[in-house]
Amino acid sequence: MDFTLSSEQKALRDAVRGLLTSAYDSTETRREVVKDDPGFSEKTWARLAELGALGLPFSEEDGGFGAGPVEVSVVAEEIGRTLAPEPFVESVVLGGSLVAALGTAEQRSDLIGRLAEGALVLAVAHEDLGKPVTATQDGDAWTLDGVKEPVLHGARADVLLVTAALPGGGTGVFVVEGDAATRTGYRTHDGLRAARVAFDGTAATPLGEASDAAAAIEDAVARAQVAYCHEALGAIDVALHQTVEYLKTRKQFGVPLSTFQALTFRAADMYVSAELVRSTVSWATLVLADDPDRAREAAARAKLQVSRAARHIGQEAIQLHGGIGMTAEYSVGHYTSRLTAIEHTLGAGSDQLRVLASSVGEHGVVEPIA
Amino acid sequence: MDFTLSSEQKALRDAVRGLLTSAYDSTETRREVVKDDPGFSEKTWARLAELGALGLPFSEEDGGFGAGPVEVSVVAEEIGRTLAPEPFVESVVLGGSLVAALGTAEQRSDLIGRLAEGALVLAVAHEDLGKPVTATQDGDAWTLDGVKEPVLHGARADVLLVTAALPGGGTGVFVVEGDAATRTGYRTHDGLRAARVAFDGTAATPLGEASDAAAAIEDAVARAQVAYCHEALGAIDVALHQTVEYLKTRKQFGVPLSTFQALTFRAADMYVSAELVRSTVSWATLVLADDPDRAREAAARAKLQVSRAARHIGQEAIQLHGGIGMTAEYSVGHYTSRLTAIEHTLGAGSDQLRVLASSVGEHGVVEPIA
Amino acid sequence: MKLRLSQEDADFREEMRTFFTTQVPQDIRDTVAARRELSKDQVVRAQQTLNAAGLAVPGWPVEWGGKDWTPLQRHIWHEEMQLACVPLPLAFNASMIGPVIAQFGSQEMKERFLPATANLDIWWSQGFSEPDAGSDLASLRTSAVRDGDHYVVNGQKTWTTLGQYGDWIFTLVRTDPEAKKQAGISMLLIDMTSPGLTVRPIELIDGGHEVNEVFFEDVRVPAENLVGEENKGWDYAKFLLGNERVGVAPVGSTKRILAQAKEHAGDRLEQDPLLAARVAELENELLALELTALRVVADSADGKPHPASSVLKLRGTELQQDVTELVVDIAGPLSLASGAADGSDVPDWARVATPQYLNYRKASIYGGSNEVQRQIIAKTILGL
Amino acid sequence: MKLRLSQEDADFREEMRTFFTTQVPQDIRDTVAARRELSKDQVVRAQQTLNAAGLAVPGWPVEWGGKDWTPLQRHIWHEEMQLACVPLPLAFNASMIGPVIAQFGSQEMKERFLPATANLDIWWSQGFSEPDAGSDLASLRTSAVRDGDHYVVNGQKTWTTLGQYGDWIFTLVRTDPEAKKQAGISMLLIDMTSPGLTVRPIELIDGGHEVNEVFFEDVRVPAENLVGEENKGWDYAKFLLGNERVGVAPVGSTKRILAQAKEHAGDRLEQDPLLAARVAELENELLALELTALRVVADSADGKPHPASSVLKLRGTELQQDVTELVVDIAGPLSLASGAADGSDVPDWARVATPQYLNYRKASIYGGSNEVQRQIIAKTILGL
Repeated sequence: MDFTLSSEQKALRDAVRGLLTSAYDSTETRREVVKDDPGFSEKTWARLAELGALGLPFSEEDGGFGAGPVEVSVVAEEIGRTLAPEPFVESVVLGGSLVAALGTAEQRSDLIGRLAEGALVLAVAHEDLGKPVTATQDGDAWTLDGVKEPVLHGARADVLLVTAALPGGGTGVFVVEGDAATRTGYRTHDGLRAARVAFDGTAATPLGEASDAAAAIEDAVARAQVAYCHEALGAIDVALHQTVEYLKTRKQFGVPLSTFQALTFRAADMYVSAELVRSTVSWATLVLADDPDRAREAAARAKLQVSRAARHIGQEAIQLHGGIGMTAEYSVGHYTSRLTAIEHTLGAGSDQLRVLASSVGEHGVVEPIA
Repeated sequence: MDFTLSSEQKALRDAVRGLLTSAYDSTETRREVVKDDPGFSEKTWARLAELGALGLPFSEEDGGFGAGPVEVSVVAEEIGRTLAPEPFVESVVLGGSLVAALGTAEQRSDLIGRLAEGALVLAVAHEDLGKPVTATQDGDAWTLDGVKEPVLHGARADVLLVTAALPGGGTGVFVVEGDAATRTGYRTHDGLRAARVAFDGTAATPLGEASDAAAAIEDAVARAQVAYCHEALGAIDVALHQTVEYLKTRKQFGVPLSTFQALTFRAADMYVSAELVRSTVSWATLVLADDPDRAREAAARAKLQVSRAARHIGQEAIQLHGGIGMTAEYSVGHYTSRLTAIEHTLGAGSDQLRVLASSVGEHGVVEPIA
Repeated sequence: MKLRLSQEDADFREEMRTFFTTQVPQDIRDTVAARRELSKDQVVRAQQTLNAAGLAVPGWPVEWGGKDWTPLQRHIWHEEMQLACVPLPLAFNASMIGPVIAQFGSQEMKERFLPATANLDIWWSQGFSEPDAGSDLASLRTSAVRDGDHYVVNGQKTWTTLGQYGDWIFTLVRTDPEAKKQAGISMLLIDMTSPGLTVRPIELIDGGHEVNEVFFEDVRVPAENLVGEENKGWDYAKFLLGNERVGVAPVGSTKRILAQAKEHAGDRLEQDPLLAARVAELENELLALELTALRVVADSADGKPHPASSVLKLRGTELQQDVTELVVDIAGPLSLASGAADGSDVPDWARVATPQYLNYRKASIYGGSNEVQRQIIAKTILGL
Repeated sequence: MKLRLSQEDADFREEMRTFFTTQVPQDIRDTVAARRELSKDQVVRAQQTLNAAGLAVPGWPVEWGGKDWTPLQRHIWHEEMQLACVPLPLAFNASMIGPVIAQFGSQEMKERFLPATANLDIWWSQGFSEPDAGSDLASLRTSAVRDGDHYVVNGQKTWTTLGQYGDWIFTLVRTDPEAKKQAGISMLLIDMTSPGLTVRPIELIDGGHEVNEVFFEDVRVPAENLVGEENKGWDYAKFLLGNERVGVAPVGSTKRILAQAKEHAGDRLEQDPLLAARVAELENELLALELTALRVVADSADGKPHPASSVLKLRGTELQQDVTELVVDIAGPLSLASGAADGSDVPDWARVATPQYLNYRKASIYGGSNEVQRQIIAKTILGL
């Protein structure tokens, strides 16, 4: 049992933090970057690649750096701390995991290689509005039909990985060149980007075999969920810290807000939430690394805990700031907005709870260590 | 729309309050009374009868006073304020309602007459442990077999009203002389009494016809639920008031507890809960009086709200008192104990929520006024 | 105690319901139903429709357009408007400055302002809050110095809601810098076209523009625009803020949004018992709030504020926030698509869900934060 | 970072598990499992079983029976005991006065008391709280006046848990009435059979007797029973209260009770999605707590308390209370039958449900209330 980062991992953290805090040195800087498409900074994306952050979780033979979930979590947390809008979890963790798990050697080498170099933005088109995209085979050629929405970073993506119903049943993953689909991009409330992506007899290549990939999709989703949880941890930490600082410095009725016990106790409760969620999320990362059979359970538990903590802390951070917390010029509301978005990406707390509740009779105590 | 008591109702309230606050003038007095069986004061029961309180909701031809749900609620609330252990809701509201709804003229006149005079304690044997009592007919004679538990005030009751499965299906209500059943009484955590009541070929008389009485039972249960809600309101009021007084007078660190904003804000939240639950419970009583078709819905809504408020206020009352609130010599813990008991009598909050949730799609907005 | 409405009140309710659902332009009601922002024109048209029928300012004195309604009738009027998706009369006009002018203004001031205020010919803004005086309103610093027939105003106001549409602004200003806090404050009415007055938008976290900063740089205000007496402004402000007992809690609109949420959820109400339970619990909490509002109006005939009225704002905004949060959860991943435009398959209600949720975090901050409400309950009602 | 236990720690866990589940008398473990009150004899037998195997006081110095375990091993020891329904060594002996004597007592005092304390041959009671000093411990008034070779003690202590079984009581007494608060306090060990010392039971709201008042009327205490130096008692008390970092949160027993609750619920877990969700949510919260405890033990190798340790007591008691409340709800109407005896059909777990629930309301009050914990977090960790 060990919850501390190695010195290499700390060095990675410091490097990413240095890069992102200089790229997003103020709320205004970030607002400028997300104002125009693609909603993030291509330069910062390239710098993350130079740092090696975009190839971290992939094997060296595929063009990656052979690191693991802990290193991914370190990057994701710094993304969360700065609200960096770059599509790290979407491209590297969700997209990259699918490629690594399903792709042919050639696809892996091509897509992961470009991803690691910063030459590729991948978007996974998975959400639909209840009507799955269908895949049709004609000889060796495949085409897709249907609509995916919202697809995060779908309009900017160079390559789309599309989940689609296979003719013989099951869900496959297909590679589509971004330009081949009809894409309408828009801004999400947290300043990022999503898109409606429509396929109309659109040419597609199976990622690996055109066979049911449900297990690999679930596994990649679990990895991305845990990475999002770390992104949330970073945002939670900053929202808590800013709130505490505000209570110390802001005066009302002639005294600092920290004089009011009803407020400081609420800050204490925020701290409790923050520490508890950090424990669960860190554990989930260790499970990804050491006990992959439990990855989906651990991701569900982490995401449920993040849901509770993110709402608690996000809402209280604004409330304890008062009016200033409502304004776009001040950062704390952006953290709340981003936390809300993370909650609703890849399954909300209530979705996790439903899954966990359905199996609650199948075990006695929950043991964190196998 | 009118939520105020008439002057007659106020006079009734004052009379009952006078009687009960002198009968239970201290925590110690109540502890003495509930120490020995039957767990309440026969003298106080007789005085409530003299006051007319035990015949309130019954028609004059049955020997009652022709009053309505509002008058019943006034008495129940005073019972709750003083934690008076007399079986008002059990005998008069639950038992009496069944007799009034189902009994033959003779049964009504006999049972309600004696009840109103204070000469009868009725207990309704309704809860079982999943195995219903069965009724068997032999000519005109009926016998019962099985066990009911816990039966509130079951050991003291002169007469038991027993719900039982009829041979042809459905649930009937039977009158059994208390002595005819095998009864083991015990104390409940709130100082009151319950019993295991066993029937073994025990002679019984149908209350009215021996036909399915499910609707009448549900209706009587709704009336008793709302009366319990008023009992809870009384207890909630006192628990809140005592807590506020304690915060004003108790000193810690050299200053009154009311100096600590974290505590006074929690008292404010208790007040909010108390006002809200009073609104719903008062409404439910008006529904019983004016819109009987909605009685079960209103009772469910009131009991759900009571469940939430009783837990909130009962738990906070102890917490804000600190150690003294945990002791049997001080009263606030008894209020919490009684509130816990009320919650689990005739269906808990979670049971009501399940019922309400299952019909949530059947209406648009909830309209309090028909 | 009785449950039912009197025949008179039941008829009144029917009359209101019919008027609101047939006489107020449909485009306006549709915009409210869609939880989209109303244009200035829509707000004005709605209020003028009400005012033409004598339904815009029922709380005012009868001679200035008010109605001699019972508190219950005013409650019914207010609820039915919300349920019918009719925008409430602009609070700054109808609930705030109007009653103050009617109570404390000179006859001249009344005649000059009240009819135009009722008809929304003048759009009023509120200039109370300042950057360094949040909940501690009395520490305001904007100054008004008498100079002949004028006051010269300097300072800054903030959180001025819809100030971008404002014609006039009612302000609290410090006229006696020597006096302690509350004592040196006056209420001034200021034409927002005056030289030296500028309005700067503040963008909120939902991306919308509804509040503003207002700057005063040597703004000259005719002395006749002083409300009542100099240095009595704090009394008028207290009157203004404590004036409304009816409609403190946004019950009707919250009920409506909750009912809409059930429609959005559709089959999931049956398939997902946790969702159904959450809705049922909210409905029950909202019922308790509505009944508390009814208790307050039913028992306030003697003119004294009912103590329970203090819970209405606190709990009302909490439930408003809970319901906006529920809608986001029902939207699920579609709640991300707030910026979706034509061509998107995401339904409109899901697009507005998160911006509305974020926007309504203000409800527990503005207009006396919920912390202030708890303080009032603890001090005033519980004596703590 | 790594998830798994080292082989050594895994072996250690197995060793503990085997010992606790095979060597501690079954009647004792059954009583704990049934959530019934342990007799004095059972508590003593359990601790003596542990002590005979060197497992009663692992946190003490090795020369007095302690073990040179890592924090993680102590955590495992503590958790496995709870999961196996083994009563923890009496806290007053093992966690409180023992470590204080080992740290601050004279060699003579150590020899006299420590072996008997480890083996529960002496049952210690705690005499800190007083009626007029709740959370404000330092305002205590019980006095000890030096008279030759003795102190003469007068005053009253309260909330003395299990004082009815006590052989000796460790007390905080005021030895310098002139000094300000903390400065004039000493720690005295007092034989509870001393003339002038009386113990009066306090009944709690669950009907049980576990706390007491202790009165001192001219009780003569040999001066050699002073711990350390006169007027340094506050330092020793702080050491005593801050000593325990492992086992602050009752994770293991709460996990066990939650698992039992699921057995009680049986089929209803499948039939009632709201119940299942509540259990799942509690399991997740409890997992977070346990993992936080693990983080604290894993990161506390350098001897400094981990900041997150402050959340353990606060959240630990909240969850303990939540789980006892859950059991009452599962019992439903059967939870009323707390006084049922032989012949009742109500299962034993349902009979104890409400008394346990009521009893555990104390968890957030005793031993530093949760309000004190929040204050510590706000001040010490957040700097507010």
